[in-house]
Amino acid sequence: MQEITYREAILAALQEEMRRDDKILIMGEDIGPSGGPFKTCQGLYEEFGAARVRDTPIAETGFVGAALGLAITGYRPIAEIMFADFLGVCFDQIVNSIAKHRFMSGGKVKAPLVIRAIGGAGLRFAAQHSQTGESWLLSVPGLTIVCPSSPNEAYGMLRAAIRYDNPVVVFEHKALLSTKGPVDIGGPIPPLTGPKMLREGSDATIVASLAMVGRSLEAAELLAKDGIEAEVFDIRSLRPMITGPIVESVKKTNILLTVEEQAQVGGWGAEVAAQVTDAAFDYLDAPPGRVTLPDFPVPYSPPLEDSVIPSPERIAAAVKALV
Amino acid sequence: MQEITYREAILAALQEEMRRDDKILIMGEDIGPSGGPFKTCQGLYEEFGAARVRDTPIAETGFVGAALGLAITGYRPIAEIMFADFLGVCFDQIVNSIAKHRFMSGGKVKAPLVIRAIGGAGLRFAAQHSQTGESWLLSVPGLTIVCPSSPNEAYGMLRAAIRYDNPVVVFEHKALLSTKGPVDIGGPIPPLTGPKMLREGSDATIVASLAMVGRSLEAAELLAKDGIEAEVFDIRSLRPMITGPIVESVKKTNILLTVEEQAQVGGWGAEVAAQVTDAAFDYLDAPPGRVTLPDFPVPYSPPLEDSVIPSPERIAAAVKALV
Amino acid sequence: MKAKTTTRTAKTKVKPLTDKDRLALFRMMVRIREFEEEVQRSYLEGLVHGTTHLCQGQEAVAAGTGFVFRDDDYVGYTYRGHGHCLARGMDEEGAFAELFGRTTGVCGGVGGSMHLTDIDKGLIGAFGIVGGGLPVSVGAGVTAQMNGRGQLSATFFGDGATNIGAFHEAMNIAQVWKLPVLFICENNLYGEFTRINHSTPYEDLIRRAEGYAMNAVQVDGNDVEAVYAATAEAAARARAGEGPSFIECMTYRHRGHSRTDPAKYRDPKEVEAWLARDPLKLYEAALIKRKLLTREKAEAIIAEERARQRAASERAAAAPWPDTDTIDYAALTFA
Amino acid sequence: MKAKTTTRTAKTKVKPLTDKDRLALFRMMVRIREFEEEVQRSYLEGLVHGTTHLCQGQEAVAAGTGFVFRDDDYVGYTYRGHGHCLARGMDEEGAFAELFGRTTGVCGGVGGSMHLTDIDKGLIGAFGIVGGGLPVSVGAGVTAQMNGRGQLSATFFGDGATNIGAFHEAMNIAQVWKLPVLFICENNLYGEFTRINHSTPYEDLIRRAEGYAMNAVQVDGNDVEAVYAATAEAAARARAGEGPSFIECMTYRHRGHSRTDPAKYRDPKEVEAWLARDPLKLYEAALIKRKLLTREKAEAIIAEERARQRAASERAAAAPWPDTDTIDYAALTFA
Ligand SMILES: Cc1ncc(C[n+]2csc(CCOP(=O)(O)OP(=O)(O)O)c2C)c(N)n1
Ligand SMILES: Cc1ncc(C[n+]2csc(CCOP(=O)(O)OP(=O)(O)O)c2C)c(N)n1
Ligand SMILES: [Mg+2]
Ligand SMILES: [Mg+2]
Repeated sequence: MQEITYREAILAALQEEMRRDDKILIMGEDIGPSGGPFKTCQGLYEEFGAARVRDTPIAETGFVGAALGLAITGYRPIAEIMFADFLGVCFDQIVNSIAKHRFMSGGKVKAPLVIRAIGGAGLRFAAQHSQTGESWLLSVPGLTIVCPSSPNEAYGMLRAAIRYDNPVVVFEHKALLSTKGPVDIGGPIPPLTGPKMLREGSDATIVASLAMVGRSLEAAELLAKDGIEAEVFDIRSLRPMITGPIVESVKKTNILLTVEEQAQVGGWGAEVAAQVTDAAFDYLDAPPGRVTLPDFPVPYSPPLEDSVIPSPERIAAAVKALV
Repeated sequence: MQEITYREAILAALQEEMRRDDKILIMGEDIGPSGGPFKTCQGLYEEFGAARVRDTPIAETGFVGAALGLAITGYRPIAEIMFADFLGVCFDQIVNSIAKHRFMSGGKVKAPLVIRAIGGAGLRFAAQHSQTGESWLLSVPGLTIVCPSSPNEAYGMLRAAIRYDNPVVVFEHKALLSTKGPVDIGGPIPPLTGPKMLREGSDATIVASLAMVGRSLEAAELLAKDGIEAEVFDIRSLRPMITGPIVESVKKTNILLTVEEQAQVGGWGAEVAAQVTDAAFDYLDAPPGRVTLPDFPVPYSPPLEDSVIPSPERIAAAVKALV
Repeated sequence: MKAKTTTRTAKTKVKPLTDKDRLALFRMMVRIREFEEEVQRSYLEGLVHGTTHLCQGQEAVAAGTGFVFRDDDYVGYTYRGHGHCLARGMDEEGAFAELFGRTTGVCGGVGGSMHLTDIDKGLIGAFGIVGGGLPVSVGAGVTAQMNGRGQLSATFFGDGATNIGAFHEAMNIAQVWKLPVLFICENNLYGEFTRINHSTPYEDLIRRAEGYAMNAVQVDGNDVEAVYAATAEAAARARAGEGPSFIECMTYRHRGHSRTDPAKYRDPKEVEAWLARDPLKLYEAALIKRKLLTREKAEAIIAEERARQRAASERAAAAPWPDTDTIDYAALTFA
Repeated sequence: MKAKTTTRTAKTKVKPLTDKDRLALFRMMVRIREFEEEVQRSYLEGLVHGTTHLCQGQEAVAAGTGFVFRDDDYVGYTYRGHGHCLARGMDEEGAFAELFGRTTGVCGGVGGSMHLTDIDKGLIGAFGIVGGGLPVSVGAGVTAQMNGRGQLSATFFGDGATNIGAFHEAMNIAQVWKLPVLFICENNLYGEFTRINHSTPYEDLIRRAEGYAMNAVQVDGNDVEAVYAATAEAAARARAGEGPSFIECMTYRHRGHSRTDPAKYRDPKEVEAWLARDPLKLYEAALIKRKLLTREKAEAIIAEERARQRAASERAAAAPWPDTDTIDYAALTFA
């Protein structure tokens, strides 16, 4: 295990996979000689050349659509979306072409491609550059959607996504880029999807994604001081939405709280809550709780932004209100 | 009350409002002399002229974005999206500009505009022309989203939407266009948002949108034959998601089923289920049920398409499984 | 018509057509015409569901371009793509069966008329969202470029599609990356019910290419040999690494936009003028003049193709519906 | 530099600049420069949060175009829009306070540096999504056209923005509808860290306009009077109902793309050449030559503006933070 940053973990996965398979290429804005605006592609251009590391014009529809064309003709493209917020400009290609092309072809076309989108709030980037993007694609059949919460997940999931034979959207989080953690470089490919328990506990189950995972773990520590032991899950994948282990946990803890960095309506927390309610109805001591962003865009001013992003304290308080 | 079709109801609302306020204009593809591909604009061009009834190039980003520009400078534009599926190509303008512009301006800009999008399955239009579109925008703060299920709702909601001072997305359903129903032409403007009870019952609460409302009412009739009286709600608006009356109903019936023409993950049913579970936890006799489309795109072949769209029988069976 | 061009001559010479080629081109046009007529008949009989977009009048584009493509080229198209599929050898029974929604359809009945795809024949997809296919074809063009075997990627679209953002981004990327992509615009003067002059600043879309400094040519899209020659020239450039081309084919659809459209918005004089320039009739006359064909021989070919399409359609109509109980949706959705 | 143009002369004569005008133009450029320098200083002090995009080196575009607009014109811009806002009279204290995230900001601190908006001054919005503002400005152009009072709608964007779909759709619609829209492209040769030659088939973006048959002109964007003249001409056309124009201003940003970018990807010779053509120095020299200014007078103006920005920034920094308990988010979101 090496201690590296989330940013380095992404880069390591890209590097390793591109070395392994020369059908893999990456496209995005400023990812060539500049190494990417968030430096997640540093050195790729030098190592793999201009044909496999393609600086694109500002044309997300163009290069995301091109990823599909490459994928169905034998390559394994990766498209980097600089800010997840920009998924809006190529939304059609994702939901109407990429997600459906295999299905519409009667299962004859194969589309192994990865879209990496770097999102999230907390860095004062204001309303158009602070969304995680998770909810936008949540409802789209045909997509696999994953969201790494740590360097090790960023590394493992990206490798798994690149090897998967279907379109995967990887939501990364810019507030995590500089966080460090142990990464199993060269280790086995982890499962692409499904939740992972990060902390055991018997009193409440907390399920979170991306930057909310760390905050939930912090919340669990706060709760532990008050004698409440929370079990914390990283949801990891939003599509497919796999809740089996969470259901088992709730059968033990009888309390569920979801934490996401998005508005409540349309978020994945409702789906987890509904699935758990369905599968563990008789075990729930309280209705599932949800901690989310409020129902307006992310404000710029630091005190405002800080107050809308779920804090460990708010998460802990939400658990306390349930137990 | 006049018996007219859903299509005529849309047209009547457009006509009436455009006569009332000359700041209202409409833009869309083939809506001019041709009257619109679904004939929802028949005669508008002749009555209001080319300046207020604008045939656009095939450029949804262009004209939907233009709607925002018109709205913040004093007009009240309506944009027609021919198939709701095409919302993908103008998604950015809706989620990043239209939904946020007032907020980002510190509340100083006003954006009274309406986007009408005609969606839905059942007419063998296959995977790229059969989506209702409801889920795509569900998570976007700043939007008001309504979905009329009958001619009267189409008429009333559209009038209310046009008079509202904020962006409204109206999801219409193409399978409803030729359905007839009583419409209160010239009647009072109904509330834009909030659910409406369409059938009283004491044994189960069914909540549906768009074409699923009629099917749920049919299901209720089937259930009545077996002695089960279902209360049926038209959800009407997805944003804001107002569940108060549904909660009251569930307190009486103790059973909730949502019915929507979309995939389960990311659908509004989860939100209704979560809100009702939260507010009526102790009243639920069973976990909320959800009837949805399966988790793949809409297939073309008639038997396949028919089998994926929730039928009255399937809805009734789902209720029976809960009571 | 006189063709406009901004083509710089490619280094590679274009293979001249032989007599056999000419007869093959004629037959292909007839095949497409008869296929579409059979679709129309089937639609009226209730065999085709929903909607369908026919290409009668535009056959010279599909046939003339299709004759240029190699087996390993990639071809993308739209909902109005039946002709492009046939020109590339899509099995007609499979195509009809798809339109009829049967298991034997090229997409198992799951795709439908708007989504005929046959990746094994390089038919990478039919896109129903206007402009949606262009970026995908750009991607196939990157594949062609990376493979380094002289492949190309061709993408068909209409005049109306040149107004949408995806067109712009695709053209620009292809030019900047010097991709072997042929952008083949079928300018039939209408996008649905709206004439081009209401949606575009001019009617000669070759001018669009100027904005990308792209090699471009405008041809009479009803003259199959002109289409062939322009495409062959552009293809030679592409295969030689000289980059993309924009090929504007001036043509006209004989029928409405889709099956529910009587096309009353068109000036009868315009319709008449274009019907008089029916690409099949034009080519028949040209081949008769060349003594490659007689009226009788032409009729015989038409009869053969009609019978062929009829037979294919009948076989397709006899095929089973997909079984809702046994169909494996998971395998359709994920590899 | 020699300007390229495809402009047909407008019927309306352009008002020649008076000496007073010239001094006002000079002062506005200085104001924008000093504002941006103060932003930079504040950023380093931690007063500006997140990121910010400065326009030093591009002041002649904002000042020269801004001088043409009427009070009732509509102006749209991007995250690099501070200059356009100042040129239109946005209150500097309000602008700083917005960048600092304070209640007294023009958007109450809710919008931030990338979203300075002041609808009362016709500043319809700063758009952070590249190309996103163009369709909105097209809509304001429809308003201008419908109002029939000779208003226009101007929209600013960079060279990189001409590669995205929204640009294409906006240009096309504006031309087809003959809208009074000025598309003002600030070609500073870079989109973020990527030079124009990697993203566009050529460097003279005036060629883009050819694809829309749009009136177009390319000017030296560092020559404020040239910018003024080209804009005034295009504005006269627009106000007279002669349709939109594309104005390409060749310019250069002195600093990196945003506050975290040291801009090492640029050739030092290129940077040097452009720094030598600093629009403020060029105009100062021109006005000294015209005897409208002396070095001392210029220094005095600079000192005045520096003090003015400094004072505004200090007042802004003293303003309160928004109160998370009392802020009315509902009213911010919905009218
Ligand atoms: C993004 C989008 N907008 C609108 C439509 C509806 N539509 C389908 S075909 C068509 C006209 C296209 O015209 P053109 O590109 O000229 O092709 P043609 O049909 O003439 O072959 C339109 C507007 C669509 N499919 N996609
Ligand atoms: C759709 C979209 N893609 C990418 C970005 C990230 N981005 C912000 S500014 C920029 C460069 C824009 O360059 P240009 O249009 O030349 O404007 P300049 O910054 O030079 O003023 C990019 C790529 C974005 N904001 N929006
Ligand atoms: Mg056409
Ligand atoms: Mg630039």
